Amino acid sequence: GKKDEDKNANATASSDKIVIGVAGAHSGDLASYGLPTLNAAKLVAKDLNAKGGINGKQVVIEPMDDQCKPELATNAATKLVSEKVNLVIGHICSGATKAALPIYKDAKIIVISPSATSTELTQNGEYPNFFRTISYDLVQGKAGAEFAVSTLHVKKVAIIHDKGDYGKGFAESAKKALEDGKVAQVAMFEGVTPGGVDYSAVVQKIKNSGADCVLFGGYHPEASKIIIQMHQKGLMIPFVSDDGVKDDTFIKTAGKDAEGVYATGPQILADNAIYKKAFADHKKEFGTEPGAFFPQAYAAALALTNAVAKAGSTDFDKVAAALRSEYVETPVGKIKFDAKGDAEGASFSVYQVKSGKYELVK
Amino acid sequence: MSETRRDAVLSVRNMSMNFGGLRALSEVDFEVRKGEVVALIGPNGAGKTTFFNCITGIYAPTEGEVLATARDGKTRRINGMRTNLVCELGMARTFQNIRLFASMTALENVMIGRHCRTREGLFGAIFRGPGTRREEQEVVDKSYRLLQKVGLENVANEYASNLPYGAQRRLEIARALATEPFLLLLDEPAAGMNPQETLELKEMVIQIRHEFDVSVLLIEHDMKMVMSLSDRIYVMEYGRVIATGTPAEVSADPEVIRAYLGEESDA
Amino acid sequence: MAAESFVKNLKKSAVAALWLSFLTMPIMVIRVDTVEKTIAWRWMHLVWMLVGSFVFALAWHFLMDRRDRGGAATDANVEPTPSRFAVWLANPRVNRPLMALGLLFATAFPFLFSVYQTNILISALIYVVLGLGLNITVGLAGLLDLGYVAFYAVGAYAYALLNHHFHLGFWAVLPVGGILGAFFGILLGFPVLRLRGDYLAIVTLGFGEIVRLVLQNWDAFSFGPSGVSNIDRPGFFGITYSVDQATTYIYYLALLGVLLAIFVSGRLKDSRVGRAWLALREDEIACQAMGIDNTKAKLLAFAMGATFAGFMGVVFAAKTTYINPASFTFMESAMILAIVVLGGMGSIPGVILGAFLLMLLPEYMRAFSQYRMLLFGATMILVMVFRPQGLIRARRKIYKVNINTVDKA
Amino acid sequence: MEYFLQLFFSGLSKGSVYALIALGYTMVYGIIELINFAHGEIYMIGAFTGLIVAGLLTALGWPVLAILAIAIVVAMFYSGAYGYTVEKIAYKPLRNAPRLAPLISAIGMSIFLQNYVMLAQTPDFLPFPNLVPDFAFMQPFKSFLGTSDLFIIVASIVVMAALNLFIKFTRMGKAMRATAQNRKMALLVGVNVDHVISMTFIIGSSLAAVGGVLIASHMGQINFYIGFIAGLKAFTAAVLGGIGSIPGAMLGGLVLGWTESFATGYVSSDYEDVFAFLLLVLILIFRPAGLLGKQRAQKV
Amino acid sequence: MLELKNIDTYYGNIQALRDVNITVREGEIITLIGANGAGKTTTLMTICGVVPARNGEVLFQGKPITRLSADKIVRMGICQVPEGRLIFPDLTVRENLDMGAFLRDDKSGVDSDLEQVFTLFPILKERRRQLGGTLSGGEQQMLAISRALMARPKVLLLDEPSLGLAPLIIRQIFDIIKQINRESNTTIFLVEQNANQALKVANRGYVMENGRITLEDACDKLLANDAVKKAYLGL
Ligand SMILES: Nc1ncnc2c1ncn2[C@@H]1O[C@H](COP(=O)(O)OP(=O)(O)OP(=O)(O)O)[C@@H](O)[C@H]1O
Ligand SMILES: Nc1ncnc2c1ncn2[C@@H]1O[C@H](COP(=O)(O)OP(=O)(O)OP(=O)(O)O)[C@@H](O)[C@H]1O
Ligand SMILES: [Mg+2]
Ligand SMILES: [Mg+2]
Repeated sequence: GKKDEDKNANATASSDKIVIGVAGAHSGDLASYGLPTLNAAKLVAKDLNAKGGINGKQVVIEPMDDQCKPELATNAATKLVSEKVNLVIGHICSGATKAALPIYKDAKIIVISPSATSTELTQNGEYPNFFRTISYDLVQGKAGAEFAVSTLHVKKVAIIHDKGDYGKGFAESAKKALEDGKVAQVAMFEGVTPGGVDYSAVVQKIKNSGADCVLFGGYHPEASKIIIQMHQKGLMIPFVSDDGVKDDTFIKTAGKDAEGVYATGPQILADNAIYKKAFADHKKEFGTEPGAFFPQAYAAALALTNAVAKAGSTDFDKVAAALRSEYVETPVGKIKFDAKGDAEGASFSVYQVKSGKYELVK
Repeated sequence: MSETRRDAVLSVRNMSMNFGGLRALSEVDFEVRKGEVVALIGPNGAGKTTFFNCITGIYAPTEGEVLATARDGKTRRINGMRTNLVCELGMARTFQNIRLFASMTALENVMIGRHCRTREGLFGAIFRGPGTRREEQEVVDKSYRLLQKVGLENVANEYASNLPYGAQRRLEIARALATEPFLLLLDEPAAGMNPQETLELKEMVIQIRHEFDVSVLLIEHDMKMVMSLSDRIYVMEYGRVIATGTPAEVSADPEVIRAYLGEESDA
Repeated sequence: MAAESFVKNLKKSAVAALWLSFLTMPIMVIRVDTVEKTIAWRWMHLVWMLVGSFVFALAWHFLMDRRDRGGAATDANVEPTPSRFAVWLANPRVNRPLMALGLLFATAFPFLFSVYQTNILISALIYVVLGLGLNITVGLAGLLDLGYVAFYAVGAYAYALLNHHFHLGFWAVLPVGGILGAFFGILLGFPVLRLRGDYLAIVTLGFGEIVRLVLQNWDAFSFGPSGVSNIDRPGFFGITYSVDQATTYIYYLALLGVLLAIFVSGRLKDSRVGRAWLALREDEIACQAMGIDNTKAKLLAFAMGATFAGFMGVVFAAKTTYINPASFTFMESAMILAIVVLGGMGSIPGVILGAFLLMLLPEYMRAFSQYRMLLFGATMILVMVFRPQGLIRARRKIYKVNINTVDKA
Repeated sequence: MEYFLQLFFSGLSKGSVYALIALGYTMVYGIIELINFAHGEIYMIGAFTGLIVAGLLTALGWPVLAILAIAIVVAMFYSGAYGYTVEKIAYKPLRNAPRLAPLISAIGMSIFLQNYVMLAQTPDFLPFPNLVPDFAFMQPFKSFLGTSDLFIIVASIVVMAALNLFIKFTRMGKAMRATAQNRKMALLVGVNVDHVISMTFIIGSSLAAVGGVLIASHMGQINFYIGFIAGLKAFTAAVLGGIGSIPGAMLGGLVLGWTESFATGYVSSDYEDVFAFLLLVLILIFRPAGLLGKQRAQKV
Repeated sequence: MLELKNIDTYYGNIQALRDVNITVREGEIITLIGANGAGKTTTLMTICGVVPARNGEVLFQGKPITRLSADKIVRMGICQVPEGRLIFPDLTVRENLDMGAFLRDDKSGVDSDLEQVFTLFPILKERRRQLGGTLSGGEQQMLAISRALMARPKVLLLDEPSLGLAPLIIRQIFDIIKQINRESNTTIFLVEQNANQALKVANRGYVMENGRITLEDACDKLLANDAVKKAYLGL
């Protein structure tokens, strides 16, 4: 308690407001994954404020860019801490989250991420302040692999990833699951360079490997380029991917080639009223359709604000307890969080693109 | 002719240089003796500058042998030797198309010349002990003295590129002298100077030769300067030496008059 | 005269505004969705654009006139008349106390400001050292290095991995980082000895990318994209600190690093070695003909620059406690280069100022949230256009001649 | 063998993509010795302009090939105009400045343009309609080469040839070569240097737009960031081929494409870029001025 | 034809020309001599618009050209052989010469001029496929002069054309100067260190010192002037 600008910080965090920091990539190459979260938080806050806030307190959103870079993430985190934000939604990338978490932990701030999937973030138990509304690599990779083996009955799988922490995490756990299961064989395991202009070489290699299924870990831009080129080269084998691909943008960019693609992801029931509303609000407010991880981010914002409301304060222990005990309706289902911080209740399933929409398999 | 005299500081035997199909030098024999001023003249494109480049290691001659006798009295074969080692050995040159360090001051340009005669290394530079400081001061002082010698002391702190042409030429000479050469190679030092300045330059070269005890090898088109300054002259045409001798001998040589001087030599 | 030129500028600005609005019209106004087949027209943007670009153009022309009236101030070897302020500042009686004051302020900083401020200042200080290091390679020796961040990565991973596997402490690894940096500097130096200018630039860029890609793909060695976490913060004889204390501690470490870097690069700049680098930058052939060993000078320049980066990599890893390859992209190298050039190539105060500007500006522009990188890019352009020699241009040292010895001769 | 051929054609089409962007890059570099980092962004803007045109015309129900043609023309116009403006703002005031100053303003410009498009359009990926319909005669070769691949290859060859003729045989081309070598001299023989530089930027930038539209249509999506990596790759290709050399840019692009493709095919795509850069280093060690670049005439 | 009125030129804040007044009449050869750094090169650069004057005016055929860009001035018919053998180093000799004729459209005229230049300097013909940058110093100088001749200017500005040339060639150069002046009525502005020769071919001469014109007279008078003799002729 020495700093002279504490006065300012106190002003923002004065007792009639609840300040939620939203940290993630808001510029740079990964902005398209970070900005939807910011939008989700803004929409939730707007709704709440229109209803008079949480327990009479207005919700204020404090955006904080980290470009998904660890060092900027630590700066963003210290900035949020020094501004005395009450809670944080973010960060977007696992790497940035790993770098930032110790700072929040020290300051006793709850962090809830819509998209950081690194297994160790929750599973190694080091960060009691961390929660997430997305399932982690181990679960996702395993789910993808098991689906390919048991439902699609494939024998030889080509595992491709985008060399990023998210995609490679997925790919590695899928590989592990396949090798443990010993039913299907891993024909190849390779990373493609994200942002590349052409993936036909790797597609030819998949073709040459004789794989009867592709498991892809990564985001939709690469996925759609790969699937388009697979079809161009006449390679018509199942394509199973992750949450980063389960996004409407994927269906749009891949067009008719998206048909039949499988992706794991949280269960968003087609008639989920909350999601429909969020979707419509986004279109109204920002003029575009929401982007990647929007449902998870919306869920995170809802869960967080709900927990604050139930706890009646922003006190760390109370909010954490509320997050762990109180169920809340979100676009990803009715959830609460387990002891380690992962969402419970979000049903996790496999989807397939059918006539331009992701539809639940089975 | 190819027998090497004992006091030769530079002797070149049978040297040739090809650029692709072009034979810029062919079978050149050449000698500079201690304390001499030797001039190398010849029509444009005869290969004079190429000769300089071959003996200073900028090009490796295609054939032949270059022997240099440094101040230590040892004779070394230097063809193909790296340029900086040639300079360290004691052969310093100026360039026909001036090559100064443009955004360094005149003084610093000369100080660069002292580089191969000083030893201060990385750690010396960082810790700057008394030894280093002494050496640095010595470099500054010596360089300044050389600037005085060529009459540039009042522009010591000007950027080299802002000096007029003639001053740049003199600065190049000072820079070359700073390397303590036994042989000074001057490539058209008087180019861009008016007759008066050329005269002063000549005086300067004579003085330098005595004071620094150097031999001088000079390429120049100003016949007045060449004839009055040099002890011996080599004349080159199409890469071959076509005549050698004293100024009087050479200027009377009909070959030389035909190839280079022209009928009425009114220089 | 003034009024006349003002009217002229007004006209020019109007034209510029119309042109810029026309130019940006499609992207600013129209947004299409080819799948849903919808088209959004946002004509308001055009109005903003018109007004904004007019104001911008007016300011631009005004400043441009001022710049050009300063004579050929853009010319490399023409010293502009120093402003009265610069002269005042150059007086040792003024700048000595000022520097002391600055140092005092820097020392007291963590106690005056918040952890956040200290934290971003650490980043800035790290980049000051990186800038000073690259300044040796680029500013002094003229070797355009676009892969500088590789050496930074080498230092950072050296600490991260040695700490992870062998629990080696910060102080033990610090020299290792520097040495590894130098080693990699020489490793890069060798193949590029013959290359000039931009060919050198692309190879160094490639080198930087190779290092990053290897770190990203070689899981068994570097843990791939998931990086190394829980790196120890620096301790002090076994004492461990909380985040706040550690931040303060690292701050002083970084400050010390900066002072050291200033000292070393200042000394080098005006030394025999530094002059050789300058000569190398100006004219390689003449440099060699004056007895300087180009090979040695180049390798030394690469190695020196890289050493700084190696050291700072260790500090960086200790500061963030987590590193992954995403921190070592080409953009990072470009930023460090921008620090050097924007600050003023070869000028130590310039590089320091450049580092503060480029590192702190985006932080302080957080208030503009999404617009901050836009403004940041614009700032880079504007600074270069209006101060092409950098914020503080390098000055050559005026050597003092010892007249006595000279006269004696 | 078939696998080899498949990889060969993959490399060919990828290389042509690089070449198409590298051609403009190398032109601009050749003339003002500036690594124009904003070139990738000009390409991106070309792609966006193409998307907007395609969107408008699709709504009007035009046939695809007509849309393609018009999209390319409009994109060329706008990219050219952007190139022109960028030069006027960020590079022209720096003509006499130290060599690295325009490099930094180019980086600034690159950051600025990216964020400008991100804010004005969207940070997300946008679908780009496929403007190149599959030709029936390409059907048998489908597993080697798609129609849009063919389009890109043909476009890059045509552009290269045209550009080469332009530089070699027109007065403007002559003026460009002169300006590239020595600006002061060019002035003294009566070349309007400002005009020549503007023209170079306009031409180079419109070529980037051709690439932008074709490649975006090939990949089916764009966002504000596509220019960065493409620009970097194109720059690498241009240097590999010998910067300033038009056929060199083409060759450099192809070599780069093949290296990546074969590295992926026979080793691993994990390290494709590593191989590409290693090859670059190797080539430059043995040919310090690139594959087709001329070593500068250096006489002492 | 060409008139400099009260010209002041600066490099940054260094003043290189002070109140320079020079008049060149049509068909005349004038010469400007002066010591190193007097400002001769700067005068030529100011005329060509490469280093624009800060004050004063340059008139060409009565029209002010002070603020015109260099290429426009060249287009009007003023051509310079710059100091220091500026040529295009990576173009061949032939291409360099073609660049000299950049503004000309009469192909046959250009071809015949090319032949003429090759007869003047046969060595250039021999070397026509060699890159300009690899020529010897003197060859480059010949190339620079030839390049300017290829432009067929109305006014030819020569900055030390004899620099680095063999005595034989120097004599030839001065003959050429006289010849083109006579045959194509080209006005010539000659800057020379070789004052002796220059004053012999020129009609009138100017002497410049420290950026100022200090003397102006007919050449024979200057040749006889004691101060000139002492300072510039080395007699
Ligand atoms: N690097 C090179 N490549 C090709 N030809 C060259 C090269 N260097 C020199 N030459 C040629 O070799 C010949 C000799 O050139 P050199 O420079 O030695 O002449 P020089 O005698 O110094 O003439 P000058 O008096 O004009 O300076 C010239 O015809 C020149 O064109
Ligand atoms: N680019 C420049 N920047 C600064 N000062 C310059 C520049 N060029 C020339 N000068 C200065 O301007 C003055 C006149 O130079 P100029 O080159 O016109 O002389 P000159 O008469 O042609 O000399 P020379 O006979 O050596 O060619 C000199 O004092 C010179 O130092
Ligand atoms: Mg020569
Ligand atoms: Mg001159």
